[in-house]
Amino acid sequence: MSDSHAYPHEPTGVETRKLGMWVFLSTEILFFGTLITTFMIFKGSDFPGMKLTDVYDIPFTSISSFILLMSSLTMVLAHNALEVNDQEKTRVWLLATAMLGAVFLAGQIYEFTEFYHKGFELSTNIYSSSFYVLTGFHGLHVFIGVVLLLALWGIGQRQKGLTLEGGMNLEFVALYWHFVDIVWIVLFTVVYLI
Amino acid sequence: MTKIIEPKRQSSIFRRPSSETGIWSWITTVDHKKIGIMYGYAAFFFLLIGGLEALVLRIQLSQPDNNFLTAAEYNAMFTMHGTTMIFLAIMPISAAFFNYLLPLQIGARDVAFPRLNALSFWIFIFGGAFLYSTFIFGTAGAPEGGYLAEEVGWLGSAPNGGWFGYQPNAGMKYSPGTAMDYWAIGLQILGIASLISAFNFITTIINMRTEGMRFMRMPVFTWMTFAVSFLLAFSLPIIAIALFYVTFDRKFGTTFFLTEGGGDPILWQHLFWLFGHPEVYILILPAFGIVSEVLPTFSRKPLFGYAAIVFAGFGIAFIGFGVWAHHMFASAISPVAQAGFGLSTMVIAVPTGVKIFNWLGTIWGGKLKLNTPMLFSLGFIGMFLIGGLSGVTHSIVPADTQQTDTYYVVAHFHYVLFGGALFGIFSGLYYWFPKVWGKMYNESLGKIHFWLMMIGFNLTFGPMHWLGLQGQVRRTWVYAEETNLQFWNIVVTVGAFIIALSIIVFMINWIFSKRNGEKAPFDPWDARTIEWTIPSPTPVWNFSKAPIVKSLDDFWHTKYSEDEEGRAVKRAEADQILLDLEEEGLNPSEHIELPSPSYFPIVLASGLPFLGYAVIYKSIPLALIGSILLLIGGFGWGTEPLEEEAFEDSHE
Amino acid sequence: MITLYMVSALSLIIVDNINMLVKNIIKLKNLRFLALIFLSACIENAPLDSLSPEGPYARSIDELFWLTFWIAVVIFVIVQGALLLSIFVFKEKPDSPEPKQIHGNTKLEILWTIIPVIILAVIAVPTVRTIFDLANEPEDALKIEVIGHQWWFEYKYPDYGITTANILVIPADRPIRLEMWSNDVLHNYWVPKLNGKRYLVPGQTTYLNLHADSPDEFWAQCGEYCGLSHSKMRGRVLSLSENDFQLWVKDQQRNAVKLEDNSLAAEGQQVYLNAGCTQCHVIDGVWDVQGDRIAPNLTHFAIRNVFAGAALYNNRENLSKWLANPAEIKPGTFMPNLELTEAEINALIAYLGTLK
Amino acid sequence: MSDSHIEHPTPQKYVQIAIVLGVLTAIEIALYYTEDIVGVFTDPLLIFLAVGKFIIVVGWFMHLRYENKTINRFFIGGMILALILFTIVMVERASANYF
Ligand code: HEA
Ligand code: HEA
Ligand code: HEC
Ligand code: CUA
Ligand SMILES: [Cu+2]
Repeated sequence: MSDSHAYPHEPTGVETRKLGMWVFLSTEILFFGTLITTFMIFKGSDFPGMKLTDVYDIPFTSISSFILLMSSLTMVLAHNALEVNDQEKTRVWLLATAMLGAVFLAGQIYEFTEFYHKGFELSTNIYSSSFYVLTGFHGLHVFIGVVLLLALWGIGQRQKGLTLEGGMNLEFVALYWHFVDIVWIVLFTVVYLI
Repeated sequence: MTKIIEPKRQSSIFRRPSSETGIWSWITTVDHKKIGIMYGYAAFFFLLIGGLEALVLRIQLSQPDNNFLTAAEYNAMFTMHGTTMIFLAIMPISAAFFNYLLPLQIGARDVAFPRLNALSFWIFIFGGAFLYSTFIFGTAGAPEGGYLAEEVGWLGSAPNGGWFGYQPNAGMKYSPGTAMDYWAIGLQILGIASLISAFNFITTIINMRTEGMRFMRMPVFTWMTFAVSFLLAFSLPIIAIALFYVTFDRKFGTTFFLTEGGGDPILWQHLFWLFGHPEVYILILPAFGIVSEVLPTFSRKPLFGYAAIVFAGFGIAFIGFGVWAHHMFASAISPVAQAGFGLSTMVIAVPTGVKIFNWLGTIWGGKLKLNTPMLFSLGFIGMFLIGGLSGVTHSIVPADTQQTDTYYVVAHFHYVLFGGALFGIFSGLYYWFPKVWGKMYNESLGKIHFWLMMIGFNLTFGPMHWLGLQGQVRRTWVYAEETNLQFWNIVVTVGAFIIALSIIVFMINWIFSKRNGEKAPFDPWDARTIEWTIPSPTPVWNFSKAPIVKSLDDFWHTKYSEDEEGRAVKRAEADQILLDLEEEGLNPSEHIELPSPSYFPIVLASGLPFLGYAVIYKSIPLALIGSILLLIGGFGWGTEPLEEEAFEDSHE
Repeated sequence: MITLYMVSALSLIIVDNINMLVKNIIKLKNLRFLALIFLSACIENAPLDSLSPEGPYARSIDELFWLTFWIAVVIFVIVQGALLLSIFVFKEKPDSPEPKQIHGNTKLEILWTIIPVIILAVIAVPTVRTIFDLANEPEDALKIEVIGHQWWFEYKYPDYGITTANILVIPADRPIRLEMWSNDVLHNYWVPKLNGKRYLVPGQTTYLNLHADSPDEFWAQCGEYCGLSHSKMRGRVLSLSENDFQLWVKDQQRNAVKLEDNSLAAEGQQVYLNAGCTQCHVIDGVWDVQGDRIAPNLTHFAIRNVFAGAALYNNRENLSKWLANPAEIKPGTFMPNLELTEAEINALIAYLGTLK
Repeated sequence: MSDSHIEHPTPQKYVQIAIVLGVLTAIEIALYYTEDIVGVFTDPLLIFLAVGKFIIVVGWFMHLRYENKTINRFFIGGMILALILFTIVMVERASANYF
């Protein structure tokens, strides 16, 4: 934190915030790991009642998965643009990322309501509970990500523009966003396809 | 050339707090030392509460078929006792040590993220308060369809599912009311606090070390902080999710752990102990660190096998992740799993043994100064040894099926938790007392404390081994007269009161010495690590200029060289060096800025209990209040200018 | 100071282990009768003692325990001895020289890593073997189902069509295979003198083997915390000679007879039928129902010497207390206070006494 | 700040990577619909593909490939730890009633 002091810091040469973010993401693995484990255990059980496959709409989910995947591209492009200090492009790509994220979220909300109307409610049975909690937890992450992206975009609109240093910087948010994306890569396979 | 220690102030949307003394300076502080001290006091307060709960338990158990407490009250008391001791006493006391000492030991001015540090402290406070508010707001009762002869009363309206809240007993059907919700959400909040500080300490250790402070030159206490932070970072997420499930089960009708809907109660055991076992090493490793600092200092010898001790610490942390099911030997797991976990549990004895032997190697051939911190450290070795060995008898699976859920286990874990963790903590409290307060504690009172505690402790927990083997099952509100357990139970109860007495002695010593103790020199113990190179009490700015570390035990080597036999010889210039250090420490020559205090950590943290209540009472307004507090906190935090950038613009 | 330390450590060892030590020394010499004389206070009167096995399963555990215990004692004596010795020898004295600055010793390091590994390997072998021995299903074992309820154990004998509660009756000197599950929360079945514990889990079956050497009565206790009256969830195991066991089986298979006379007991039967007891309880032959009920089967209540999860002895006084207000005795219990009058209670007791 | 001395891929490169990711996703979905033909290999293949995508995003988009080794160790360590622990839990739960 004391970047500007004569005081020594960062013996590893990694920016402290970025390091903190990576540490955070490493623990996120355990968060999602626990959720996925639970989901898999229950998915493999043979409890009577409505199954996941009764409600799934794979084409729909495939499209929204693809959208989230592409938001990772726009994110990395924003990062790239900022590295060459192209503020204009950075903002465009940031906004694009946020929008793609929002579309994904909208898709998830739609999917949830659809399932709900088919009688697949949170407390219907163990399949529905573990499904909603797992994908909902991921959705929450996406939501936070969208808010962060929009905030960044807002800061970018201000005079000084964005930098790659200090505070809540773009790299910080980008890491988070990509992480949310890779989690979905796993979830899409584990939850829907297998 | 004057000292300028000023928190920077500049315009922002909210006015920055500026008090430097008084209550506001504490509430808004981001100084790791103040935070450490607050952690310490809060945790000690909870230790007393947890201890009082234990005394109440002991009174109930001093006679067979006693009716001092009702069943509901008894169950609430042992649950709160265990939960308090582990989550609100020992863990935060360790956090107090980490906070205060970590930056000092690695030569930093503060932790990596000072405001986050304040945040985790306040979350801890609000989490603790939230959990304890169950005594006022919580409700508990008989399981659905069951009957009670009398009202539950306030004492019984606390969580009552045991500190590991086994499902489905802790579910809504068998533990109706809100008490267990307070438990699940309270632990959730406390977990957030610990998780945040874990990130903070990991980054601090990796990235805030002063020049020359290579990894293999770090004090062992710092190493153990590092290991503990890893354990926290990787184990807390698991319990967080598991507690989510519990809350969902209890509040929103899901059935993760309930067989009715296809759930699995044993899964909860896995998830809990996946966290719970690393947790016990979270509790003991700080004490290992403290002991590894105290022994060399008072033996006037370097730590024997520094590298071995460090690697053993990480070995314990790592293997500690792979043994969780030893808490489930009698549970519904297969013999294959029993054998596997039995073996992995035994393996833990090896790195722990390495530590013990190296400590013995440290004192062997030394010149032992048996003052209070040293006594506690030596007592620690002796008592932890007993606890560790009974732990190994647990790992013999068939034998454990006799021991599990009896007082034999209670004896084991109090020997490691009290005889281990708490003895280590007391050792540290005495050892660093002069550094924190600039006063010396009273040695005679300290020794009285030690001996009283040693005797009381063994009277309390020693006979429990025997009681357990004789069939006293844990968590029993009453035991039958025919089981013939009364004699040793009375001894245990007496022992517990002796412990209470010893703690009173400790408190008297603390209060008295802090006020009237002798003034402490800045290196009262002729110590080895760099936190002793700064004045006592530690100045706000820690180091007046960044120390440069040239070796392990750097401070010692500035003071001493070795003669041809390898014996320590004081350097001629040692006294002068000390004088210079003191002079420079008190009157820094360089311009120093410190992170500015902030309101937002406490504001942000205060939102969490509201969200907790909102879930319990399914109340939208409370949720709104909570979210608004979070938003204000977060927004203010985000827009509060970052010290250094803003500072550069405005000052230089 | 040192002496104090040593005294306290010593007294600790003594306090901790005296009973075990003495007992074991005696055991080593195989002088069990001596043990009975000297330590009768400890052994005879502790019905849940896990150190006096009365069957092969418990005995194999016991042997394993003592093996590790002695190894632990040796380690304890060596390490604690080294600790006390070094305190004693190296305590600061006015003339102590400055110590040599020794940083470590790789050979020692290796040594004290290897030795514990070897010790543990020695313990590991019998441990693993015993784990599997205990888990194996014994041949021609008698199968009994154990069902945990808050707060009593129910037993079913599928081979004989018997349902009973609180007292598990088994033939002596014959392996028993318990198949266990729970009806509500986790419980933990423990008969210390016959075997270790095993959980009863809702939705999953667990197994436990028992084997009693000779006819005797043993105590059982629920180990796992299972709610308000966990501590009163106790039990008994009665091992009978093969002959007695067969008699008991015959007896249990008999239904109760409906009383048609004018006795107090018959009055009690009327109370039983009308006060609501039948909602939960079954007395075969008097009020037959299909399927399970949530409360203990009372058909042969009178020959059980304990009731209500073995928390109470089966006598007049206890029964009237129980019937007057069950929750007073077992907080949280599912048996309601049915507001019975004294007369009704007396009649019920008389009736229950006929259920032989 | 610190890693700027290492060459990062160009935008073109990123787009190419994204195309690869898209194709892999398409294969995944195709596999889902051809489960009858591919048979027992479907699930392992799906997992394999997901892992591949995972590595690509972490390695390139998150620049883990170019990161300091402390970070690498931390993240990968967490990953491996989680995998081991959760595999044990799953196997144990799946087999509890059989062994
Ligand atoms: C500070 C906390 C702490 C520590 C450090 C330990 C350390 C150990 N624990 Fe303990 N344990 C608890 C806290 C702790 N435990 C708690 C709180 C519970 C109960 C939870 C609950 O149910 O509420 C528990 C319960 C518990 C159980 C479950 C009991 C049951 O419920 O049935 C087991 C089973 O294996 C166990 C084993 C061990 C082992 C093998 C160690 C080892 O790490 C010990 C290693 C140390 C030594 C062995 C001594 C030194 C070594 C030598 C001198 C070398 C030579 C030795 C040999 C060759 C043997 N512990
Ligand atoms: C670090 C943790 C820790 C510590 C320090 C202690 C300390 C003590 N514990 Fe501990 N205990 C646990 C952790 C701990 N315990 C856990 C995890 C459980 C399991 C819970 C469960 O089953 O869920 C447990 C369970 C447990 C039981 C078993 C309950 C049961 O199963 O039914 C018992 C019974 O005797 C007991 C007793 C004691 C006693 C007498 C102390 C004493 O050492 C306490 C000494 C402290 C004091 C006596 C405080 C001093 C107070 C004063 C001096 C009063 C002054 C006050 C003011 C001025 C305000 N504890
Ligand atoms: C709502 C259910 C319910 C009703 C009605 C009920 N009981 Fe019970 N009864 C129980 C349960 C449950 C237990 C076991 C309690 C325990 O041991 O924890 C029990 C235990 C008993 C026992 C002890 C049995 C044993 O072997 O341990 C007796 C005797 C008994 N009840 C008699 C009666 C009589 C007589 C009535 C009617 C006047 C009655 N019960 C009505 C639920 C009921
Ligand atoms: Cu059943 Cu305790
Ligand atoms: Cu453990």
